[in-house]
Amino acid sequence: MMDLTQYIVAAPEMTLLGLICIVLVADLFIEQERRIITFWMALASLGATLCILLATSPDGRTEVFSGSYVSDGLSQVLKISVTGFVAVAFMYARDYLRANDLHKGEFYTLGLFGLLGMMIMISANSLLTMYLGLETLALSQYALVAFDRNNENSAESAMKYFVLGAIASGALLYGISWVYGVTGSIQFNEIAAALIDDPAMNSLPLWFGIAFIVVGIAFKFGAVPFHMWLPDVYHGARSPVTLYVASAPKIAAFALTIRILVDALGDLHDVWSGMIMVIAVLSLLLGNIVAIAQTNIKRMLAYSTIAHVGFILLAIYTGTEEGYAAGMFYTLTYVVAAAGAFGMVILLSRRGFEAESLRDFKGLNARSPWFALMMMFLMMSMAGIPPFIGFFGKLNAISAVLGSGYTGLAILMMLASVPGLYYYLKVIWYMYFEEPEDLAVLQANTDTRLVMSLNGVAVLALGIVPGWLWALCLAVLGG
Amino acid sequence: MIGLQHYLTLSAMLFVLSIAGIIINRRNLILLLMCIELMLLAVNFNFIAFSRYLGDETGQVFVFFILTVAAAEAAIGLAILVVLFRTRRSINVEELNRMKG
Amino acid sequence: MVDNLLSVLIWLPIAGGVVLLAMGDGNDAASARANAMRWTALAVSVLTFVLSIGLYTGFDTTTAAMQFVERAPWIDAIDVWYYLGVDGFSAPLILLTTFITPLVVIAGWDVIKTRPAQYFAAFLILEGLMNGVFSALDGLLFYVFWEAMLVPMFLIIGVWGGERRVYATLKFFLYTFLGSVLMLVAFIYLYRLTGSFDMGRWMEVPVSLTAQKMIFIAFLLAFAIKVPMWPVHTWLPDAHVEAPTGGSVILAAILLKMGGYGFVRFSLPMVPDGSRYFAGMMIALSLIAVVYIGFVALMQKDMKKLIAYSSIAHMGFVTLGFFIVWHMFGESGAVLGVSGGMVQMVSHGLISGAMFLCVGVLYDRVHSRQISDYGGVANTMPVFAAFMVLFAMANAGLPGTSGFVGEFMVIIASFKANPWFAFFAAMTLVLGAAYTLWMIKRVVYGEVANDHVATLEDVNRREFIVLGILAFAVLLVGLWPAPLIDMMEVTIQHLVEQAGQTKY
Amino acid sequence: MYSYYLTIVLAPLFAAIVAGLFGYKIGRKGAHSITIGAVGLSCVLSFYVLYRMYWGGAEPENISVYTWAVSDGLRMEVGFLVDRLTVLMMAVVTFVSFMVHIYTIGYMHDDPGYQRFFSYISLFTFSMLMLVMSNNFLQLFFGWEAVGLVSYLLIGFWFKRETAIFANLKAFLVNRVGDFGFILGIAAVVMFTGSLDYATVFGQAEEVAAQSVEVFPGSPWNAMTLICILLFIGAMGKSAQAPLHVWLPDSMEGPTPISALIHAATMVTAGIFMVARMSPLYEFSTTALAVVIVIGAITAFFMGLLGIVQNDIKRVVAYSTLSQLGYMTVALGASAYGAAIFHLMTHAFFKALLFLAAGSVIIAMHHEQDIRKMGGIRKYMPITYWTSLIGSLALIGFPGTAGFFSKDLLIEAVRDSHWHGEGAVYWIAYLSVLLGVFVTALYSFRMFFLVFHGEERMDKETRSHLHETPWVVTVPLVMLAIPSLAIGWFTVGPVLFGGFFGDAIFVEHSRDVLAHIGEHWHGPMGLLTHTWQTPVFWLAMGGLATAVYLYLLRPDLPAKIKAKVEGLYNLLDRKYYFDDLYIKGFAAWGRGIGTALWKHGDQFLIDGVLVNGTANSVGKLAGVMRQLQSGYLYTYAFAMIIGLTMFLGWLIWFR
Repeated sequence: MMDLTQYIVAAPEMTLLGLICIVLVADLFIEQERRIITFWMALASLGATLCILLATSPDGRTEVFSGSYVSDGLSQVLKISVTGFVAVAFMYARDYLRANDLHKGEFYTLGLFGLLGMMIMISANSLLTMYLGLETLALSQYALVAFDRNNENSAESAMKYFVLGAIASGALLYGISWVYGVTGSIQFNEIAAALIDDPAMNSLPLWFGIAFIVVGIAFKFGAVPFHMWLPDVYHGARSPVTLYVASAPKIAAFALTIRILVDALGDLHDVWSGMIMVIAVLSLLLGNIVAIAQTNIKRMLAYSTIAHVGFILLAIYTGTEEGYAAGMFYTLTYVVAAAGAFGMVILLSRRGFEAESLRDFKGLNARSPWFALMMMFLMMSMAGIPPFIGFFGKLNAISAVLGSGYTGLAILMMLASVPGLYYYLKVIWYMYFEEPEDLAVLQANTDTRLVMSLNGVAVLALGIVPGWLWALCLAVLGG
Repeated sequence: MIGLQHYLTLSAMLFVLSIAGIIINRRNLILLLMCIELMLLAVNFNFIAFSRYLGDETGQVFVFFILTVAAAEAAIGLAILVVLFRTRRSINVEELNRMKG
Repeated sequence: MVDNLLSVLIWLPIAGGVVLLAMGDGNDAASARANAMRWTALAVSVLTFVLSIGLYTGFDTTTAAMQFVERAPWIDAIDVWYYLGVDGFSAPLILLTTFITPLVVIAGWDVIKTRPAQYFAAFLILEGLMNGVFSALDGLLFYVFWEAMLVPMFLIIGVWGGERRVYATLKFFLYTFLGSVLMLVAFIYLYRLTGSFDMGRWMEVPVSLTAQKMIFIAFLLAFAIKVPMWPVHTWLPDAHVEAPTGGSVILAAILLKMGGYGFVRFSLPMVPDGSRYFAGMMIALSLIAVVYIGFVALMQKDMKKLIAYSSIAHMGFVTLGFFIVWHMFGESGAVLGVSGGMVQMVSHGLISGAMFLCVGVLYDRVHSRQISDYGGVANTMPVFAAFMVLFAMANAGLPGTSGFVGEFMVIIASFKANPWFAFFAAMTLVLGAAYTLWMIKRVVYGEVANDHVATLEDVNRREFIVLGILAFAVLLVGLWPAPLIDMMEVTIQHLVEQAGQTKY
Repeated sequence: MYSYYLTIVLAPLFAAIVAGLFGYKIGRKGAHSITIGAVGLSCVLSFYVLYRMYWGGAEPENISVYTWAVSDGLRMEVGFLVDRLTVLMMAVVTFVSFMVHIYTIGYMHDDPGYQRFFSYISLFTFSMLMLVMSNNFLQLFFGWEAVGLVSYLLIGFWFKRETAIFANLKAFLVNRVGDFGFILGIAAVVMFTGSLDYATVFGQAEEVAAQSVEVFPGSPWNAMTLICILLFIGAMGKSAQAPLHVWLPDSMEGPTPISALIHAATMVTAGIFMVARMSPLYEFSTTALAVVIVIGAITAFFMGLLGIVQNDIKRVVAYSTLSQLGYMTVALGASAYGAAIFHLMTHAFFKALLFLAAGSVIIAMHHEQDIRKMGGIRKYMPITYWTSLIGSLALIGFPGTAGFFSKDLLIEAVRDSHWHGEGAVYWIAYLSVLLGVFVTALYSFRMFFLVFHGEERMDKETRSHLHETPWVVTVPLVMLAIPSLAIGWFTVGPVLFGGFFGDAIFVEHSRDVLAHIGEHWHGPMGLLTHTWQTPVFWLAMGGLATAVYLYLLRPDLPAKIKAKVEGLYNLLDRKYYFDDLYIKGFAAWGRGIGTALWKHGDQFLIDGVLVNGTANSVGKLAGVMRQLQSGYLYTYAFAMIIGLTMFLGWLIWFR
């Protein structure tokens, strides 16, 4: 049976793929000094994808391609977000890349391929689709991290990322093979159904597989102890790449978690939740504590990411719809702030100068009060100070955890954010309380500045009206 | 009679071997790439064994995809290796610690 | 009358602050632009104060119900409302806030040389947020204001503070944040219990005794750090010492009050049984604050530190007044204690603010806060000396000044609770006088100590206005506290009823 | 009458504000004119009120001025209770104050703080009037502390002098120790009666006396005893009773008019006034009265002894004041409130006189206060000499002077207060006041002779300028000398035995010693004629004779005696080591505790170990934990495998 309408469901991905090919080919014929055209084409591709995404908004849940592919509210929202964040990453990246002689078409095409992978992950309804999406994303990211071929750090971090990523995907695959072996299926809903039909399947071999799958998920998120790649990659990659890696893929990782752990293995919550809890708590503690000792802002933000992942995972740990929604809310809002923070690192850099030391933020208020203010918004949002959006992420996560009766965890989450606050405050301290060491004028273009400003204001504005986003998260995860 | 568990045991051994290789090897990066390939092969082994056992060809289809991806992965891995060697003049695992802490 | 008065009181200053920020930072304090900003800041803060008078004139002292209520949905999904209202607890504190802020603006007029626009903007935004804290009736809204307020204060201390400002301001932020995180957990717990962030519902909902104890501890940490109570007080002397004068004033006058306000708004009515369970401990801590801190204050070498410590001791009276309620439940005295605590809060706001301004006047001239760098200031600054002695006397709780009212009421009430409470509390009569007047002796009196003091100029008109207004307020409250007490009386009676009930 | 009362109180306040705030605008003349005018007005009106009350038969009035606050059913008001006790105090306070105001023009003539001084003393008059006219405890406490404040300001009036600012701090703090008890006493009153109003409280006195309170577990105290003792602690501070007397001698650092007004005539008698005012309470607690009488007796005798060894002219008078306050307190303890108040009044006149005379000498001596550097001043300053003589005679209770009547009857009342039993309390009290008479005569005339008689020990320069002081100084002396000499004659009968106080003072019938004495009262002349039969007279004469012998006839003897009894002399010279105990003891301990708590408690334990310690250990932990991130791929992979193993282990063992 060959129903053509099912292609409509995958139309955004297919369009994107087609456009990527066009960009890829076109880029070959664009001279270096007019490389900006590639940028605009990439942006246009994103725009087109977004349009089609909006045009093909699903009503409820649709499964296509023999159930390998799914489109629902969740996929719609997440896809729009990842598309948006990739666009933001591109916009931040452009001037930086041009200034550093790195402005090549590959950045955009790899980025777009990564996006394609993420979209596939988000819509995956079978382990195979999920794996393919994951690898599309991962391979693009490996290449992106190694993008600056002359940079030792980039190469080193790419290598680390690659090897560890490969181990993680190997572990994931190994787990998948066990799940397949036990349940006889690789489709999420079929797995879930099989588990209901035959409770005997719920036994050690399956759990064995789940443990390996959780390793894959934890790696993607960067949860302790599968986080080791994260600081080095954030540090070693060029800032636009870090921005890319730090933003949209987190959303894809969230989709990965929800699709596998909830859609397929939702009934086995008590099997995987323990593992999630352990890594979440470890992430929370280690991330927040080690971040304090960092002097490199990218590394610091990497550890802070680990800590935030702890929050997301704890929300998922609850196993309630509210918890999943809280995780989604947290992921989305965290990514907004993270994108902004790395955007600020990019903004402060200029030709031959990477503003990646915390010291480079000294006296920013004297150099540019507006951007100092924006950075403060972003830091406060990450620290979870109201009225910035990060606070509501924390609120919902803790509320979900508390709602499931884990009072101790809720307290731990809050207490862990106290040392967390310290390093965010350190940034503000450097910006506001210290005299500038570097008096160079910020070189960013107007549109980059605009994006930065929008990003900064967004964490405040979202914080003032967070209700709709929360309602949306609840709606798409409420089934 | 060789049954499912033998295949699974073999695949598990391969898997463990590959991981051990990654951890123990402190010299050459190429070896790491090979270990990764080995790991994927262990997975493939598992899939095929299960596929045969379940009488379901999905597993074998999966294996084809894994092989393809593995090829791409190897390509990228080697490319990164080349970049690394270009900048570092070394592919020694022990020297790969510029970034830490 | 202005409709939505509370909203105006919150958002007008914040809008003013945003406008100031948008006007940009001339960075040159002498420029006409900086001058325009100062006048804008003053205009906004004075306008806010003038509008806030409506809160007094329109206040109905015969009801404990919330007044000036505004209610609009904010976050439907978790039933959070933009819900404002005041009662006898919050209205005086809002008035205090709007009263102090213009003074702070005037006090910083030409003293602040770097980034005046940001300075004034920070204070205006802070004012709005503080008004928000006092008027919020929705738990989450309260928390938002409560935490958000830390940010401008953090910057005020950090940017315009003294030498160890970074240490002090980080300590301040982290410490208070540490306190409030558990409060958030408690809030969420109550939210899960009631399905709402409505503080009124929280007061009614039955909570098990164990949960009440835990919630009390969570609240305690938040409020005790803010008050601050012994032994979580050490952030305060540091913050005060390093903060610029205006920051110290706001910190002492209003921020500390939030802790006390939290006790009467949250702890007592929401977890009465938990509060009752821990009342003995709270009283002990309060008395330790009075006595221990009194001794510590005695030995301070830094004027601001001395006043900071005296603040802690004075706030001990506030918590003492609140937590003796259960010793007298059903008899008279309980209301008196709470009432005394509340008056003490307002009065301490005026007096400590004034004391910090006095130190600020000296600091602006000599750039030292050390007591040993002064001596015989009265010789060169007679008018200033008169003010300083007046405020010192108020600080020592002299009748006729506002400092006496609350102490008197609390001592009387606590004697009824247990004579020994009053015994230790009344030691402040001696200790308070000792540390305050010993400082006065060393700073104000005596021969001219050095060349700095010899060349001091007396207060200028700007300083005179600020100190004069505060002196007037201190004497007014001291000589006729009835309007203030009447405003709170019914609300306090209601609170005492709430605190006396059992709700598990 | 309401407006009269308000005027009496507010006129000095208004003058004080004007002179204080606008002193530089209105100038010296303006300042003293307005304050003297205001206090004069108060004085005239006070006498009018006194006249109406006593001769006009006006009823006592209890008026509320305004409600200070109401909370929890406790009305806190500001109001006046004007009865016969009050009017007497009002008259004394305003009269002495008025005299001192006039005197100040001369005394402070050259002082740059002229206007400030007038402002302060007017403010003092206001405060003192608030105190005595109060109809409730709150206002009483207000006045109580307000006079303390003005006293503080005035002792430290010459704020450049280290001794002065030390003395004023000391005075304030010691008073605060008293107030500590006082406010607890008020709190106790509220606890048992639920009111601050005198009338209500007194009305419930009987019920309160029936209650008890466990201050220490297991030992119930009578409520009234507790209240009275706590209130009396306040009185001990303000009226400088041992052991809270130490501030009064030091307060002599203030200008002399202040010593006269505040530290002799009025403020220090507030405690006496207060206890008399609270007589309806004290009468219900014999225990408290016993405490009162013992404290008073100790003060009366032992402080008098100190007067003998002092060389500062003002300090001698100050110790004499302490001693006389002790007398009054003893009278209170003997339930002879009338006698105490009567002595208070006569003492106000003659002690103010003595201080002002001393001040007059000091002016003439160019602010030299050491009596060893004086002598033979009589011929230079006749008016001062004669008025001083009158004052001294009144002080020792020379028959016929005001002091004679008050002191003689006071001692008689103590003698008759047999209800204290024949035990230790009675004998301590009675012997102290008796021996005190001798001591009083001795130190008074020791000073008198050293100053006005004998050889001239001052330097030439001073001697050449010695002359009588101007009229603004001498007129008040004369004005005060008249009542010191004469007021006893026509007031003793009515005040003590004529039921002058009416209902203002309550004495339980069986203890009413004055009534008992009054049964044998035959007018002042009768008392005078019988005086030869009393030990009081002979003791006073003995003291006077001793002084004549030692300081006029054999001026070489004192030094020899001093050498003989050096230990005793040192004890007296060091004032029984009270100052050492307080300064090297309590104050130093207080500072030590403060330092210890601050350095060890706050800085080390709380801040160092707990707060910064936690923060630092988190920081250190961060430094250690970051080492986990070694940078080596195999470590990273190993961590992942550990994680995986952890999962598997968890699954196998915990599932």
